[in-house]
Amino acid sequence: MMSPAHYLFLSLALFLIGCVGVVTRRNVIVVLMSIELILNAVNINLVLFSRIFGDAAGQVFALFIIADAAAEAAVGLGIIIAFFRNRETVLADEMDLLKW
Amino acid sequence: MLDSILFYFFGGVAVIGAALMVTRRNAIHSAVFLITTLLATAGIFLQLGAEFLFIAQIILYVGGIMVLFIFVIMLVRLDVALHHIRFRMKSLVVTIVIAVLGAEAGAIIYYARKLPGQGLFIQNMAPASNLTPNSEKLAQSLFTNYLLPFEIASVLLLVAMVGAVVMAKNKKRTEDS
Amino acid sequence: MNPTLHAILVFLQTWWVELTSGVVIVAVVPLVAGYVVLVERKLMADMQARLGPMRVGPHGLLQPIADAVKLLIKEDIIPDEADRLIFWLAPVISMTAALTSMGAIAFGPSFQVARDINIGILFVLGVSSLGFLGIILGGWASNSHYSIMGALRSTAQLVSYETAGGLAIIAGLLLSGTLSISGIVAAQEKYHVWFIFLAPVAAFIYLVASIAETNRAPFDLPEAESELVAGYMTEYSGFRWALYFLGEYANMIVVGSIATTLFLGGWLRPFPNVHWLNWLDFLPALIIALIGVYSIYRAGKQPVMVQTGFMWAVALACFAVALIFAMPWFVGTLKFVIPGLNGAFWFLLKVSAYIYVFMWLRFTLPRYRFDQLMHLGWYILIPLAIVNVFAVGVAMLLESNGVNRWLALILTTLVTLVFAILLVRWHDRRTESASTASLAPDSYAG
Amino acid sequence: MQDDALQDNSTLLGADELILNMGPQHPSTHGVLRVKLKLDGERVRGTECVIGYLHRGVEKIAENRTYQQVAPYVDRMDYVAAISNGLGYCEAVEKLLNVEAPPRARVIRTILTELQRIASHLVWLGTHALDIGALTPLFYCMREREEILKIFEKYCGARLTTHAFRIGGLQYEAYDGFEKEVERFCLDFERRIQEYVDLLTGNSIWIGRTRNVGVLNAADCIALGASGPILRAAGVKWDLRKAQPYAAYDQYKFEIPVGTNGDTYDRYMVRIEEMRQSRLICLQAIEKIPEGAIMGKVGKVIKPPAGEVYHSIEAPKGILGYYIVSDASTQPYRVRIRPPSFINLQALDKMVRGHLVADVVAIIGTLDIVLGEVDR
Repeated sequence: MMSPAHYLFLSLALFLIGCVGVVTRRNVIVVLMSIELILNAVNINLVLFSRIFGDAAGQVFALFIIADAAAEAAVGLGIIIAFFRNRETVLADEMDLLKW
Repeated sequence: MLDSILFYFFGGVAVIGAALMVTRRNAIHSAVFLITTLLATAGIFLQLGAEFLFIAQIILYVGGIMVLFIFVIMLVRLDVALHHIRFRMKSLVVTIVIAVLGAEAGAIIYYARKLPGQGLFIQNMAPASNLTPNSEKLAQSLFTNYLLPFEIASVLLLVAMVGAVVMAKNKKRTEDS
Repeated sequence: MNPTLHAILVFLQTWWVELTSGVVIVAVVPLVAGYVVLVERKLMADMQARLGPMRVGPHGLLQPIADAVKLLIKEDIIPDEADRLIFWLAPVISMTAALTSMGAIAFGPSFQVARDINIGILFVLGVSSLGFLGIILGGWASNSHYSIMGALRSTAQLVSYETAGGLAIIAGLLLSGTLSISGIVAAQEKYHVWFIFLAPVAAFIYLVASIAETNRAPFDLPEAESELVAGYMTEYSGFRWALYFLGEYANMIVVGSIATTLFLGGWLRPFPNVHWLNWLDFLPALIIALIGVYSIYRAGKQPVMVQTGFMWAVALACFAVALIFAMPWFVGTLKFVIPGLNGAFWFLLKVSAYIYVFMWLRFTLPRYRFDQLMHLGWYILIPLAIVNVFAVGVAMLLESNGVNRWLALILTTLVTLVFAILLVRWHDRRTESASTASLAPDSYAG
Repeated sequence: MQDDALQDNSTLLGADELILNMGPQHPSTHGVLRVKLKLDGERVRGTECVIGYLHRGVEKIAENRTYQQVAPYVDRMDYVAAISNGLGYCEAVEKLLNVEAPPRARVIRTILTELQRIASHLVWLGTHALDIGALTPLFYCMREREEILKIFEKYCGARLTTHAFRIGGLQYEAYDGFEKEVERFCLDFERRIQEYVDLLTGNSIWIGRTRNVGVLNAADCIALGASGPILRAAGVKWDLRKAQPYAAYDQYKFEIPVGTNGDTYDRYMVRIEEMRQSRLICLQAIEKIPEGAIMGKVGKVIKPPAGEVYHSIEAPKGILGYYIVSDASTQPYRVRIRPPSFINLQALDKMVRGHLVADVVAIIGTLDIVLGEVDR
């Protein structure tokens, strides 16, 4: 039987990799994907705690996070498409106007 | 035995996939590796007895969200943008900071495990049968205790959908057709 | 004893059914898919007044093997500008998804890999829908306009029709009250009726949606050969192409299995609870034996010695299989196999019938255009499926309040059908006005 | 290095147009037509036809051959309707020579040409249905065409590029049982047409794919010089068999089917009806084939007087015209051919603008082009 700490380490690793992705990548789409990875790492923790306590609440929240991730992806990608149409770029540091 | 083999397999795939996801230059490759990671995580969910989340992860994350990502990457044709990606000093610093913070968190988990009675993490897992049948348990919880969040989540999705449509709609095209 | 060896033995002891089922699926499905192709070609030839494959083996029976060999030894071309990693990965994803999703399908009461998974039908749906990642990635990686247009069409089509198909499945799940595959079949046994009779509209929607999901005519736009050459497969050749092809046919078997499980009673024989029809249990052995008799009858009429011999061989094989089916009835110790064998027979028969409908439609109907396809999906099937879910829910509510089940179902189905007719009428009027509006004259060409 | 059409910098998003090269190696451009499509998503914003992949220079070859030697070459233009090509050429030279084929020859020519029209329309129907995704009609059409080709084969020995007619009449007498076979085919054919109609005409997918697709109204048709079923589907009752009767068409009763909208569906209906009418013409013609010679008074060496002639016939695909200039030698000074496919193909751009990619193949199919004739 794996101890909970194993899962926590895994989740931590994914979370950190996701953080690195968010801060180092310039491509907004990859940044968004890294955020998905972070959310996913959180999900592992939630499911693990749900298992530890034998209660479905953790899984319910993981489900909410998936829904939230879907919403975020949809809106985020919508913004990216709109932006790409106007500026022909998806690089974060070229998105330097407050208004276009 | 089988449990730990599965854990190390899925965990390894997830971490390697995530690392590749962050380091690949081609966004489509990133997406593919993220899919790998997500599938491996789904395997972890299954191992933790969360069957419904396992399949929700596959259907929603991989079948839904990631397809959306791939779709957008295909549409915006990134190869023009890909040429000038380089690792910058600033992000190296940030990465080091993140690594330090991560090491700290890892140490906390590690030592909490070492010291008996000192934390949550040494607590043993409840028997897996507590959560079976999984989808029924989950539904019970979702539609009784968490009905309001559930409805709010659905409203959130609706708003996101409308927002995405409004954002992505091409005004030029709607005029002439 | 060596502890590792012991662990392996224990592992094998606990998992042997699942392991053998898995191996059988992986080993047999490609072969079956090949023969489904042959059957399709033969049926198509029959409907088109020609003979179809006749050269390789008697009546072309070895054609799939010849095709496989040809595809294996063909040059494997990767276009220069293609993204090699993804180009390599995409067909594998397609094939793997189709094969994996078969793991949860119950081909009989005991033949199932993921037996105790209580989300079986969702697993099949979810994993088989991963196959279109292979399509979209393959289309993108080929770096060709035809491919990417095929991939885009495919994505849009799958997203829209999976919605409709999923909603149709929900109607069936409402009736069965469980997500587990054996649970669904058990529910149909309990209801004494297949769900296709309880939820005909849902079954119809699922039929249409499943044709669209497997990219079959008349919804084969992603690979419409007369428009996009081969759609997302345009740049593929040799064995990669074969993987796509196998994935597609395996997918057909998967959707056929879902429909069979959910609407056609799974492995139950017709009228499973009518006891004076119990003789139907002998039918599998009988039917196979009859095929053998027919082969002997035909053997005399073959023009060539080889073919006569082959017919005899077929007949003997049929008798052998029939004997396997019949033996448990005479040997008491083997009695426990009967439900499994008969279940597999009925299940595969129903799946074949379902796939036959696919083929029949393909030979008969022209292809939809993309906008028509989208309209059909979004304006007709999805609203209809949503209304149908409500209708089935209302019917179940009525039933639990004491209304006769059949009365409730007929009433709600009628309401759904009226809605469907109104929907189609409205849609027709809408497209008519739209098409006349788009006919505004524009300037001369050139 | 590469074709510039393949190197466009278009994206699927954004203002740029996507350029899609259709052909010359494409399953449904009916040969080696290449169409460059400018696309906005799947919507066609413009087209450019690139032709000439099958150019053999029939007109130039004709200048270096004797009049008789030219006849087999014209068969190779519209190889789906070789007999019609031959008829046009022979009649043009006869006009130049000022001789007429004897009545028996004219009637047999009419029968064979009408059979050829049916065969050509059958090829069109099969391939058109295949373009739109109906697999089965092709094989039914080929089955019936086979009957016609068998008649041709029995008559002149060739099936596709028949060279059935000679200048001044016919070389071969109708074989024994010719009438019987034609009659049997014609009587059977009505039932066969009904099969295609059952498969396609009322099919809502077929209607959806063809109605209001590729509309070309009467004014456009005339402006672009489109002829044949395309013109008639737009409602113009113009058929050279009635307007300027040639061969023996003035002796037979038949209707000219016309459409109303000029869309793909109307063209389909017009061609189906034309097959029925051709069948009626054949039935009328075999009733009494006049006795007599089959060859007019034409010498072994054809040396027409100096001058020029234009003769046009109603080929299955439209008006096929031959303009021949003679310098009183044994070889034509100039032969200019007005190929219906080539001229009808001009309408493609006008017809496909604003439609989807899937409609492009439907429209190319409905134009009924043969690239041998477009490129000559």
